[in-house]
Amino acid sequence: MLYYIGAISLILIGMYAVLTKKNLLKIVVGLSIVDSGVNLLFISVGYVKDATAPIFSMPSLTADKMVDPVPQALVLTAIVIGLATTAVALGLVIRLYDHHKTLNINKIRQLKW
Amino acid sequence: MISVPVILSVMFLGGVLAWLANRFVPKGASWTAAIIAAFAGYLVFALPSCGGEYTLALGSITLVWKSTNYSALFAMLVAVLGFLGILYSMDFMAGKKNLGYYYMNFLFALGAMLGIVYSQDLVSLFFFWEVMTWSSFMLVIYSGEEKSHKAGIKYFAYSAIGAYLILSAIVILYAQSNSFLLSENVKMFSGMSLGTQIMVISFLALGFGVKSAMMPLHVWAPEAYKESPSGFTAVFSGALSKMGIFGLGLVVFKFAANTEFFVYVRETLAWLGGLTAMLATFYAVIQSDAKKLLAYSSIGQLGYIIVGLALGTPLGIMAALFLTIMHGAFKAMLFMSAGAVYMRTGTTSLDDVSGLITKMPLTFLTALFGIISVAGIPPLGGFISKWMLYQALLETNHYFLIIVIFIASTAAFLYLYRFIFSLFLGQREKEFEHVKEVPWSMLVPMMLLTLFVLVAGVFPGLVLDPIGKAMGYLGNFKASWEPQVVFSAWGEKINMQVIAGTIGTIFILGALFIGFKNRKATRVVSTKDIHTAGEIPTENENLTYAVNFNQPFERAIAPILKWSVDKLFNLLGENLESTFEYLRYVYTGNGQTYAMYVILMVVILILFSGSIFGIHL
Amino acid sequence: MDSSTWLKILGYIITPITAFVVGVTYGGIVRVITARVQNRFGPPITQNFWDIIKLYSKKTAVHHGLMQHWGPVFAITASVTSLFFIPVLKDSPLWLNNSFNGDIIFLLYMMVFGSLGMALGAGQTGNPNSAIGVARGLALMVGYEVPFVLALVAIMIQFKTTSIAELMAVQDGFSNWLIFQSPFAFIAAILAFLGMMHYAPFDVTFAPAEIASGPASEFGGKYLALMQTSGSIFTFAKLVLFTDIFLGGAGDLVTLIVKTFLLYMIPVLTGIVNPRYRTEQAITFFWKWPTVFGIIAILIVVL
Amino acid sequence: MEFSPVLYIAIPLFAAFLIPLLGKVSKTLVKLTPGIVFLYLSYGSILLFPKAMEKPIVQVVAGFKPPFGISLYYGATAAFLITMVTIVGFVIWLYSYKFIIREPIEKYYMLFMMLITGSTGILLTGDMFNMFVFLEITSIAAYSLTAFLRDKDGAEAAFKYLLIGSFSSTFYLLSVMIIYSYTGTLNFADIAGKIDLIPPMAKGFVLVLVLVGMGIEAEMFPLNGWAPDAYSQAPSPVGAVFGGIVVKAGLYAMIRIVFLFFKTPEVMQFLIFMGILTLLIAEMAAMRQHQIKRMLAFSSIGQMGLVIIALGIGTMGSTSAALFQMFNHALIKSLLFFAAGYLVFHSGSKQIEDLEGLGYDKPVTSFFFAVGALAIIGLPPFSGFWSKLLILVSVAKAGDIAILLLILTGSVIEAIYYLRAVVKLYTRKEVPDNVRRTPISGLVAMGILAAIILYVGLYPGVIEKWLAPAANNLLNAADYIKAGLF
Repeated sequence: MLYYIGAISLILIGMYAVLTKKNLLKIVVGLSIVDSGVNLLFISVGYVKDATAPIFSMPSLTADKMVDPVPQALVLTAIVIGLATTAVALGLVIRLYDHHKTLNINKIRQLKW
Repeated sequence: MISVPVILSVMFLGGVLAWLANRFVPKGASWTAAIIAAFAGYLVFALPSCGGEYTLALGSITLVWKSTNYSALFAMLVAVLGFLGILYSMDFMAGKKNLGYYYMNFLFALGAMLGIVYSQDLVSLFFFWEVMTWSSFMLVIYSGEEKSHKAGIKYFAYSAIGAYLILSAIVILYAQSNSFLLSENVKMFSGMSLGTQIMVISFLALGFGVKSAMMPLHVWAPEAYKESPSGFTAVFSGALSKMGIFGLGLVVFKFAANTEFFVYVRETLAWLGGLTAMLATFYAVIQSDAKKLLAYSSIGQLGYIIVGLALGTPLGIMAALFLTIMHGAFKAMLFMSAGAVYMRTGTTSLDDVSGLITKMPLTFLTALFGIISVAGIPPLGGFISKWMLYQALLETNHYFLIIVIFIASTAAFLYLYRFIFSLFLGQREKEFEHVKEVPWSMLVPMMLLTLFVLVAGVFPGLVLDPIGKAMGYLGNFKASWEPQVVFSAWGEKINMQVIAGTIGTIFILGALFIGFKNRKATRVVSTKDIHTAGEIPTENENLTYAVNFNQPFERAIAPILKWSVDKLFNLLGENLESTFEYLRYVYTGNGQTYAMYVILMVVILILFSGSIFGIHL
Repeated sequence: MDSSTWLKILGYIITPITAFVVGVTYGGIVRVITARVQNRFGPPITQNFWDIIKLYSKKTAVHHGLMQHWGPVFAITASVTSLFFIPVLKDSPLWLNNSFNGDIIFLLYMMVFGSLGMALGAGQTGNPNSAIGVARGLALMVGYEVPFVLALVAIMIQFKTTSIAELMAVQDGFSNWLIFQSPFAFIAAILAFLGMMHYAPFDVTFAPAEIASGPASEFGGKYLALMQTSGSIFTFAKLVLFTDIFLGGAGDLVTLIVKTFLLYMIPVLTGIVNPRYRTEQAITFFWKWPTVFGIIAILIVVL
Repeated sequence: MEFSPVLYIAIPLFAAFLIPLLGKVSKTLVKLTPGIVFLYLSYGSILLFPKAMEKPIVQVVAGFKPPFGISLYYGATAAFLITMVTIVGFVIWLYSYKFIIREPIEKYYMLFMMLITGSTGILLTGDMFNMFVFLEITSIAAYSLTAFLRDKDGAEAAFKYLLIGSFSSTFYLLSVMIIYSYTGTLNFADIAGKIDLIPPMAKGFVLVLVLVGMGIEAEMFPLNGWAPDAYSQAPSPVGAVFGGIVVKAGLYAMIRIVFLFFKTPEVMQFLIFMGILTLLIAEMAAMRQHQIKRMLAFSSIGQMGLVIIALGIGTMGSTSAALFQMFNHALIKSLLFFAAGYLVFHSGSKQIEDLEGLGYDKPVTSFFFAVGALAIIGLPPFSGFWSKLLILVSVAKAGDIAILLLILTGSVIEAIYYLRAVVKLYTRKEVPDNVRRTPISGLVAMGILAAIILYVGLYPGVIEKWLAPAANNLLNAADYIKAGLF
């Protein structure tokens, strides 16, 4: 339960950052935090207390002592994707800073209407 | 074997061919178009007036084309006017740019009109309806001027509203009857619910009303007519706007006739038509541009036609259909003569042009016959239709409507006289000394139509024959006529032979008298040689009375003219459009705001998921 | 050819001549009456005849083009044709002419034919006064047509006919005259008639002092002669039409002349004592009380 | 070798990695590669399409049978949409051939191929998480392509897109997670069978998250703030990619999930409502635009609204009409973006005002724009007419006249602003002699699209006969489950 609360609060913190911070970098950080929150949440779904990795070659392991491996695999992928997104985002931030000489999102509003 | 698809493909492929011809041969487009139009016209007349059925399956939709007596009448109108319009255009448009474009769209419009009348299913009707709309739109914007574009957009916007109303009616019908076939829908219509019936009929009537420029949906017409090239305006007003009448005929007699509220439909339409006729005439009186004047006149005349249709008696329908044909002819004549003036003087402003009668006598003659016909003065074709209309109004006890119609038809003299006076009579200014008569290819269509209104006036039976058949398609209507005599339901008759004979004899006697009575001494003097209280007018003295010609009448009807639907709609449209501007506050350009929308959306959906999705969290 | 055909042909000749004579005489009488009211002696009654004969015999006749040349022809065509389609005397083959081949609606339009021709002729002269006169005349026409048509419609729907002959047939006996059967229609029609005759206060069209006789100003010689002829015939035709419709027609010429003369005096006497309306005033005049009377007439029939 | 659906993903992916390498050798090779890829994929479509129409082809990737392994589901709907993607992709490539002259072109084509990979992946996959992966591949490629021109507006648009797009993927991932935590499976077919295992509350969350997450991709109002910016700032062919491919894939994903898991009347009502909102607001906004590409973008959103309405009606007829409309819109909007691209290029300005007189100076390009405009308004004889007609018929059959009239209101607005733009093109004005010509490849690309649009407009049966199986496949959850699980 604790994991859930922790992960969800991470997500919320991240979203708060994204929505209220004016600095582009902070927004990107916020997005990353959201990402991490989701990933943690996903991991905790598959978590079983005191269990270990599902290695079938270990005969001592029974099914209830295994964590669900699928979320872990998925999260691994998700982390990679999150990383890629963050990289693109940061690249864009650099580009924006080059052009606008500012990181304030309120000032980067050339495109409206 | 002549069948509908052959005619349609001749028109549409011919359009493409004309466009191609323009690329390779100088003058190729006009000749190709004229030949195509003539050939298609021949095919239309050769097509048996009942039959030629053709079915085309397009996926889940089946299109059926067939010639009926009703469609044959309109098809002939389209074919003849189309051919004459193109013939007229040959020299009228000579030397202009984008002739391929012009003739292509012209032929497309003609093909689409033929498609409309031959359609036996609602989908192909709508299909061709839309093709007609855009091809005529293309011709309205032909000149490429800012003004024509404004007119074009307006035309298209109203047409789109009308077309979509028709479309809604069609799909509503389909939802009930599971068929697009006209006959099926007509058969099942009386079984549909009252709400459906009202909706379908009002949508269809409004939709077709837009095309036939029924008030208050007419506002597109004056500018669209004014801006389109005159060769096409003749067809536009003469034939294209009649497609609305074609549709209204179907609505009134095929659909509304089977409902309980038939009488309300008819009364509403009749009054709308009557008011259209009157108000449009008033507006025509105050116009100072020939084509705009004719445009309003056209709106008014279509009002008469709608009245006739809406009366629903044999005589009324006969009047409407007769006027449909006659209006096609005489409005084409008038637009063509206005176009001829435009070609030679470069303007259609009634304030600027004057005194062209000696320079363009045949054009004047066309205009003269045109206005006599529009005015409904015997013995030309306009009269007999007016007579039938009044008789029909009387026999159906429309006491006040007849007054409205009568005011309209009397006030029509004002603008008709203004039209012919300003262009052809009065003092001729120096700048028009060089003006010449238009070439034969423009005169031929005008003269042919002139001949037609004369013949149709004296022998209305010739035109009434196909009309009688067409009425048979609309319902079981019987009206009686002989080649030269028309009878009313009250037993009145009008004998055109006697009338034309009397008028002709006396006129000839009078003309002989005035021609031979001291012929030698009679001489022609210039229009500067006039009675001006002893003063001799100099060359530069402006004696033309043209600006604000109908001012006295304008003053009298000023309280009526104060209200303009056009302005109202414009205001409404502009205000509505400027409210769209508030969306600017939605799309702020700030990414964070957009993100906020996303979060808000989630929050709202979660909070209200109970009421929205029926899932209670 | 049998005798009825001959009779008909004779009718075609006699009717316009009679109309001409009567019309011109009326014109002369009007001049005398006007003069007496204005405390003058005035010309002799035959003066109008001499005027027209003089015009016919004159030689010079300038015109400004074909339309002016034919303008008077249009006018005479219209007046004579109208006359031929109006039953002049009841039940007399000599005077009925073509009246069974047309009806009121036809006449309404036929009457305009001449005005239009005249207007076209006047237009070609290039005289601005003529054009002004025409514009006024046409506007005025829209004015008086409203009460006139209202009155006619009231009558037509009352008797379910548009034929003048049938209307005459229902008016057998003095008390059946339509003037008594539908008085409001008569009032409306007679007020419209004031405008139709172009006497003051509705004489804006010709207003000699203002626009130099308007449309007629450029016509002279044979043209003016033909115009005046046509005008006289037309006056008579209109009077006969009114008599036929409202006063039960006439069985013999004397009755006809009495009735038409009395009828004629209404616009004439109104005209003498009235100043001139402006065009829009005239129009609004017609659209007020006469129209109300016309509507009342229709409502009476309907209700 | 027999063509298998996996190649739809594998070949573009392979090409995406190959292109940078080829770039070292020859630019021409780089340019040609995507064309070859698309030709090969179309060849595959020709082979597989008829089969898929009869019976869905389910391919197991990596040896595990469903529901354990990842499976590809090449059903009628997917086949239809993938064929559409192939056609559109091919013309976009053809158009890009001369249009994208800015270095580094190998990156452009690489990203383009990635985007195709992602989109076909979304359309093909039968696995929920796999869909997330493809979604992200598509998104990241799209972000980068938006900023491809390296100007400041492009970067801004891309950043907005990224910001909103991240939410999209986050929400989707969360929904995947919730579903997995209750059902323990990721295979669509399997989940659909076990959907009742999820308690209502969680189900509600999943629904909301999917609707919002995929709604962002499908440009549902008010989640579409990114779209006008991205469309208008990306290079024109990329605008076509967005309108023709990306959005369609996103919408497919949303609809597939909704139809499989949550096909309740309430949800359908909600879709209709959102569709109308999207349609009307987008059309109104489009009317007030001054930039041609922004106008096209808003119009694109509006068209998606129309499709969402039709899908929300949820009958056989409406769904096939929606698919037809998706197909038409993909082609027509691409045509419009292509033409607009060169018009903007020729006039040197993105403003509609500055297009004056181009119709006479650049007749062919302008002509194609006009054709596109007429087609998207839904005028015959172009293909847009039939899909709109079918949508309206299905709406009327569902008995909701109010919706019918609202759709038509949107259409009227659409007609007006499109014609305003067209008419602007044909306003007579002296245009300074412009030596730049629209290159042949661009014209051919537009010509192909225009020809298809006209052909389908005259013979709607060509497409229509495939619509019924495709719609059936989308609607019929039971069949999907049966086929998906063998």
